[in-house]
Amino acid sequence: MGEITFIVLAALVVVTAYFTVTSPNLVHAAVALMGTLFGVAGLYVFLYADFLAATQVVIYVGGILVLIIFGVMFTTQIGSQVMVKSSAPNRLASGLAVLVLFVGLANIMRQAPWHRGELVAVEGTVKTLGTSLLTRYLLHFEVAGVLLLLSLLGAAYLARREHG
Amino acid sequence: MTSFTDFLTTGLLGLSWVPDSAWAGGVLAVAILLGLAVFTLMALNAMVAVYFERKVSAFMQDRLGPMEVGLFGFRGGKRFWGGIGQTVADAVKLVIKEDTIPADSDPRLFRFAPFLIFGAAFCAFIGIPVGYGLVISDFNIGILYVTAISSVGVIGIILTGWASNNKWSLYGAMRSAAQIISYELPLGLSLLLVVMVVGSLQFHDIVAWQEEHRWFLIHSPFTMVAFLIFFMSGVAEVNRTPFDLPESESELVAGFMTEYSGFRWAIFFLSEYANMAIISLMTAIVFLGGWLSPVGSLLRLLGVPEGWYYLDGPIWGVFWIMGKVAFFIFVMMWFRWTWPRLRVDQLMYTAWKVFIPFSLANIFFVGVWELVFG
Amino acid sequence: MEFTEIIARVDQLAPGAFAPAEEGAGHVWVQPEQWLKVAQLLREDPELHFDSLMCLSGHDRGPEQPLWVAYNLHSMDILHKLEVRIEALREGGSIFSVANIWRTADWHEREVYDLFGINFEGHPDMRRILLPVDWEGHPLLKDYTAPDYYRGIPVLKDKRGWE
Amino acid sequence: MKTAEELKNFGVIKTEEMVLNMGPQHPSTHGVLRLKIKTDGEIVSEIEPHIGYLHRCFEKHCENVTYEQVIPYVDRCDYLASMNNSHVWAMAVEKLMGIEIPERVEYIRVIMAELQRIASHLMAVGAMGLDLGGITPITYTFRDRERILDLFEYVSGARLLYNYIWIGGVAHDLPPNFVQHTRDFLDWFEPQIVEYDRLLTYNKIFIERTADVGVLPADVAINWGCTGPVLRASGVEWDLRRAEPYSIYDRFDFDVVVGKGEVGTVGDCWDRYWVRVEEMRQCIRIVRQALDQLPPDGDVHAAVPKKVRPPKGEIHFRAENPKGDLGFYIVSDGSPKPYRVKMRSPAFCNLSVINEIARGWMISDVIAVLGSLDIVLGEIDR
Repeated sequence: MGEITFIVLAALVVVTAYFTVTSPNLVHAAVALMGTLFGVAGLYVFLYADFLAATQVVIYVGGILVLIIFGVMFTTQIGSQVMVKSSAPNRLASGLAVLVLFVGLANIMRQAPWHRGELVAVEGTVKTLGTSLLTRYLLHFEVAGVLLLLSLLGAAYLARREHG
Repeated sequence: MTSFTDFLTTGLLGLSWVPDSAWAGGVLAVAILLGLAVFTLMALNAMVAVYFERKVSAFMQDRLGPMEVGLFGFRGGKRFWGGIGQTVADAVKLVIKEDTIPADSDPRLFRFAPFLIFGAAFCAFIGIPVGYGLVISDFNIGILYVTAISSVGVIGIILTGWASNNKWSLYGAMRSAAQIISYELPLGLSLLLVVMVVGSLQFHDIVAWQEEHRWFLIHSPFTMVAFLIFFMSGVAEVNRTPFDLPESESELVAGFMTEYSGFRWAIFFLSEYANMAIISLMTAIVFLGGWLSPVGSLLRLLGVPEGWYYLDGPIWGVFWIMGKVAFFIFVMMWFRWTWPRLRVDQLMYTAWKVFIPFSLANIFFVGVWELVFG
Repeated sequence: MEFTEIIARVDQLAPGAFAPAEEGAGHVWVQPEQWLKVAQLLREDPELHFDSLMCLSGHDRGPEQPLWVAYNLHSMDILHKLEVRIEALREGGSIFSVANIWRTADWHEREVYDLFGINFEGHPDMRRILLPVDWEGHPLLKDYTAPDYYRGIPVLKDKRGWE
Repeated sequence: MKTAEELKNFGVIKTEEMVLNMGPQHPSTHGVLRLKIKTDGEIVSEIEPHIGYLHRCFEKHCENVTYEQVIPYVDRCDYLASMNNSHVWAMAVEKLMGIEIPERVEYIRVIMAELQRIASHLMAVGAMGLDLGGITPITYTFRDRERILDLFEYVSGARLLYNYIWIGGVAHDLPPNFVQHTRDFLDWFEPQIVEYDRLLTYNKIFIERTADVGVLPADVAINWGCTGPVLRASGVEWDLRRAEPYSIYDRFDFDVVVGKGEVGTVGDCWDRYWVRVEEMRQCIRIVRQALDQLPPDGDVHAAVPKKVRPPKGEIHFRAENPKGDLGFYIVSDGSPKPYRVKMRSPAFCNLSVINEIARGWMISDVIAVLGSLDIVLGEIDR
């Protein structure tokens, strides 16, 4: 069963990622991206990272993707489809870039010293995660929090700039 | 009790009791059967709730509501049971009605989006117990799973608004997106406080905790506030009055579903009532002891020794949880047929300047409360 | 103030603006070229203070005759009233617009333009209000004949039942 | 280097305005009205009303029918206040002809006009609630309005367009026990207003939605020709029944309701709504007094002329309709048909002010303002 599930999820990720990149319509691309994010969430579950998977859905699908679609809708006029224009030279260049990247990544994957072994289910991932976040990784956690707060403030400042 | 990982590793739909070596087709068949069960539950819920809503609104508005269509020869007359077959007739009508798709719409998204909304509600049902042990898969991260999946529905709403190629729909979609994202925060924060006390994200653990101690509604003043915030935010999440701005019929005609008709439109209603049921179920489980009977909980609270007949148990449990859900759905209907609607900025004000600060303060105070009394 | 007093007051402030009032008529004719000035005066003068333009109606005496417009002015604090009339040519007639003095004249003048074809000079937005933009003719003129077709739709002319 | 202007606008997010057509088919335009709205997000920057979808050339019709035959047409103008319309028309023609009306007829007309005023205000109050999303109030106001229509049906046989008030009289005398039925209705109806207050008027959300929204200052209201409850809500004590008493209104004791800005600013949507609610109470007072003073008998046809042929001349007559000052400018050439009729409809002027007061607010507020103006397209388009 496990193999079938993995293949289905991986296929979902690859196919939707392909559509995300190639779809000329931005909203369609965003919908395809949703599939990718779901697939990645599924893969997380597969790696016994269920909390991460749920968080991925909450933040990326429920939050960031909504904002992306929101942005696309706001910046275009209704009735006019958002089309990404592409031309042959671009395709050639991007194809080359993708090829180089693919070869590079494949090379890295081939040479990386992977740990091979049985995956062991961790009971209570949430608890472990919470404990390590508030003990060992407390500083990282706080710094990340401050960084996010700063970006929040910056966004609010930019949005309110209108009156000043 | 399966972990969420087992849910995916043992099968496409978490079937923990199916052995790992089972034939894939068999797993799929069981999964489809369970899916059908959830779908039936949703459809039944919608049909009963629609009938209930009509009768509730009618009696609140000094009229009788549907009273013509009967069922199996039963008419019911001018009483509550009058017109009992009305929703069945409506369902039949909606299914066979012409399904119009606007010429300038985005036809693929137009067709797909309602099912995304429906799918979100459907998947959420997988993780919510409707009685002790009566759950398709009781994940160890149940609460997080339900909130995560429910938040996907908003994408469907935005896409319907965008795909309809109608300015009113677009306004409805934009309002909806802003509203649902905003209200998810107080909703999540209120749940967080319960999770903090219990120490688990699993629905069964939360109810077990309440069985041992007391319902969260009366646990402390702060949890009571959290309950109010949670329920009001839940009403906002499912777009019911006074937060029904995305579909406000007097402003945006029908908001994001203006262009829909027939079966696709029925899907919206199915999802809306399913979402109402989800929010009511979560409120009942998290704050009102789920399937615990009020009688038993009260007796236990008063220190009556174990062994009494508490009206608890699996079957009574379903009765109690469904009673609580029915009550909350009724309250939502009561809101709808009493109050006018808020304006967009007032809606945002309520979320960001009232609910969220209160929720944040609540978390702190509950922490202090637990340190002192816990 | 009574009618004659109002007339006297206006004559004193803007001599020659009003044509001599007919005996017992209750209205007064204004020289079209003086109208804007008189209107300003009627509204601003503290003793007159006609703050409310209650009615503005176009009229047609019949074919070959000039059209006229009646302005029914009322004062809400002094509680007196005055009817002012102005003539306009039948073809291409034009009157100064008072839409900036009494804002309510905005739509009323558009209506008169729509139904009589009198143009109001200086109106901020002079176009038809009740009829479609591409309608031909001005229906309240006495010599108006309805077109047979409007955008290919036959115009109903059967008057049985109401005449 | 950036210019000063560029620097000023640097970082400002430019948004494109969207033109939104509200209507002619829209649930909250109260008929076939089209509002062309320019919006920036949810904020409305300009509203341009397009009217005329219901235009049927009432004024041209009038030139082709006799004076009596105009009555059904005026009934159809403001179809929510038919009695008032035919009352005003009858009074205008009577004044042009110089007819004296019997006492009993005057009282019957006042009773009808005030009951109709209650019915019209009930509609306005309920529809305002509906526009703001409260669906239940309108079912209550409709229920109460039905009882008034029952009374009218009892009197005239019709429920919407009565053709009851004729020139020089009324169509029939009052049916037996009408006075008692009306008293019963008033006794029953008066406590209902308290219920509306509880359900809608003092509802927190309703106040939030209407208080301080769409404020119409008194001078603007007068300048734009607003009349009726819309003008009174702006704090102007102006009621033609009191200012220029016509018919027999000088015999009754009633208050002119004026907007006080109880929950917000004087002249906001809430005040416009509240003035109507309070006016219903005043109407009840007037009807009670009229029922008490009603002469027991008398011919209601005494003054009905055989042929309505007013002398040559013109008249501008106005009276207080539920929506505002309804005026008729009638030119007579001595024939049985009016030579020219101009109807100055109150809702026409009240609607024209919408761009002035709803601009800069949100789409939802435009709905609230429109509901508070209480328009009837039948008399706007005529």
